[in-house]
Amino acid sequence: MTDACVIRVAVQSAAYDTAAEIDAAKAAGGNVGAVVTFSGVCRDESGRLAALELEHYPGMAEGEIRRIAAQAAERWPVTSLTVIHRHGKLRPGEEIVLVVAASIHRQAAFEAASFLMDFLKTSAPFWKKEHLADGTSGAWVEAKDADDDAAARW
Amino acid sequence: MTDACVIRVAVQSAAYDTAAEIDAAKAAGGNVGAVVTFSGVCRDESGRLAALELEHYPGMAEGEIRRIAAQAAERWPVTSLTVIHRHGKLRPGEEIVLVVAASIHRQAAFEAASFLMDFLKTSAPFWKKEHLADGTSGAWVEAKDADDDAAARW
Amino acid sequence: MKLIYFAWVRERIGISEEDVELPGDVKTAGDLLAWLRERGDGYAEALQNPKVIRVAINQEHVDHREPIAGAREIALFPPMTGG
Amino acid sequence: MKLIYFAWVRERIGISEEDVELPGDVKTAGDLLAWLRERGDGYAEALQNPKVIRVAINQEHVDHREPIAGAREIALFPPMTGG
Repeated sequence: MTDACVIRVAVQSAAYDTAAEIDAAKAAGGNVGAVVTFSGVCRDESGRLAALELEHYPGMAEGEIRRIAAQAAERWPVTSLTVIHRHGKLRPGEEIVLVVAASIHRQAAFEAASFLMDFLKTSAPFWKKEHLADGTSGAWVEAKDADDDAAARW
Repeated sequence: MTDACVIRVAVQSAAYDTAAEIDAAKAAGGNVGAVVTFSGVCRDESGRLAALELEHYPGMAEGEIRRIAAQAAERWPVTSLTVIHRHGKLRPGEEIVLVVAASIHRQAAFEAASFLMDFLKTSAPFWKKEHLADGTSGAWVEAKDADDDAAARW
Repeated sequence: MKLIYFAWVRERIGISEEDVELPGDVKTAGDLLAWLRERGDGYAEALQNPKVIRVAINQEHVDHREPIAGAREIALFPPMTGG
Repeated sequence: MKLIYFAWVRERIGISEEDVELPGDVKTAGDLLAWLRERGDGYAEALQNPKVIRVAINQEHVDHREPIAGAREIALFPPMTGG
């Protein structure tokens, strides 16, 4: 099923246009009946955070996301998969990552998007550092066991 | 968890603005970290269809969707749920339904959105009639056993 | 009592709604379907297979065994295909 | 051989990348971590718990037992927290 799936991956500091990405997924062809999007949003942790700073491994980040997307395209009959992951300093409310999965059927779109997010969390080379609301530099966010568990269920 | 969840339901013929609905979900508050959207798109069935005509039961359609959304808000820690379902004649590529689920965690947002779609399919009073590309009026779309199975898994 | 029909139930019966006076022995939604089937060919065609007819009383889904006494509006329609 | 560090591994070592000449007995990614730990306090602090250090050779995740011969670049970093 990989042949028929259009995969688009971008790692960038700029914001993206979710509506334009949904339109592109519909226009990519393949008799699209369902489009699922996931947007990851920077939280303020009840006012504790001023920003998150996203560090990434250029080259490997794109390559690893593309590898995960190709796996999803093998497992589900998706017509297109889009992943845009931002880096740099992001303030609460700003979006960190967008996944768009399009398919003829809703279940495939939901599962492919959920799969992509679980593996982005555990294998795409990005790291988050906290900047605190009091102006100091906080800790690096620790990886969660729950994320490993989520990836393991696939 | 229902208290904290903002539920918005609309049944309308007009198109909607997905990006604006995502922004509203983020602005509805509650420390949003994840927004999942589902867009149902009118397919052309390999060129066979000119349009789908959506009939609905006014009043009950809104009430039933609101009831399903309230159930989802009981089961998952979602901060907001939005469902917009269109009626009338929709051409291939046009969107039929939008679900937006926002939560602090991605899994809750994915599951609430998927649950909502499964129950919209099987219990919201809407019916689709096909209009064929050759200008004739086609059949009413038949309900799928697969949709009942999907709803039963919850 | 107000009856409302949707989709191919509406098309086969030929009207979208009507007011009816029900005899006293029509007590449940299932009784209503059986009674309507005797009203004419369109009704008989629309309701020939009661298993696929869904019933809503006052805009809530109900079982065919549900009593209809006091209902404000009863809707009959095929399985739903929205979403 | 080019070594690249990220996140708190980079901060503790104090540089983001360097070129090193490895002795012949450093054959695996695990050997590399042990060798680096001897290079100074920053390295020792960054790599004190090898279990949490992830290794990529030529931009692909590898096990600590992976041979490093012929690698173009080796990256060391903490567990990822993107998405």
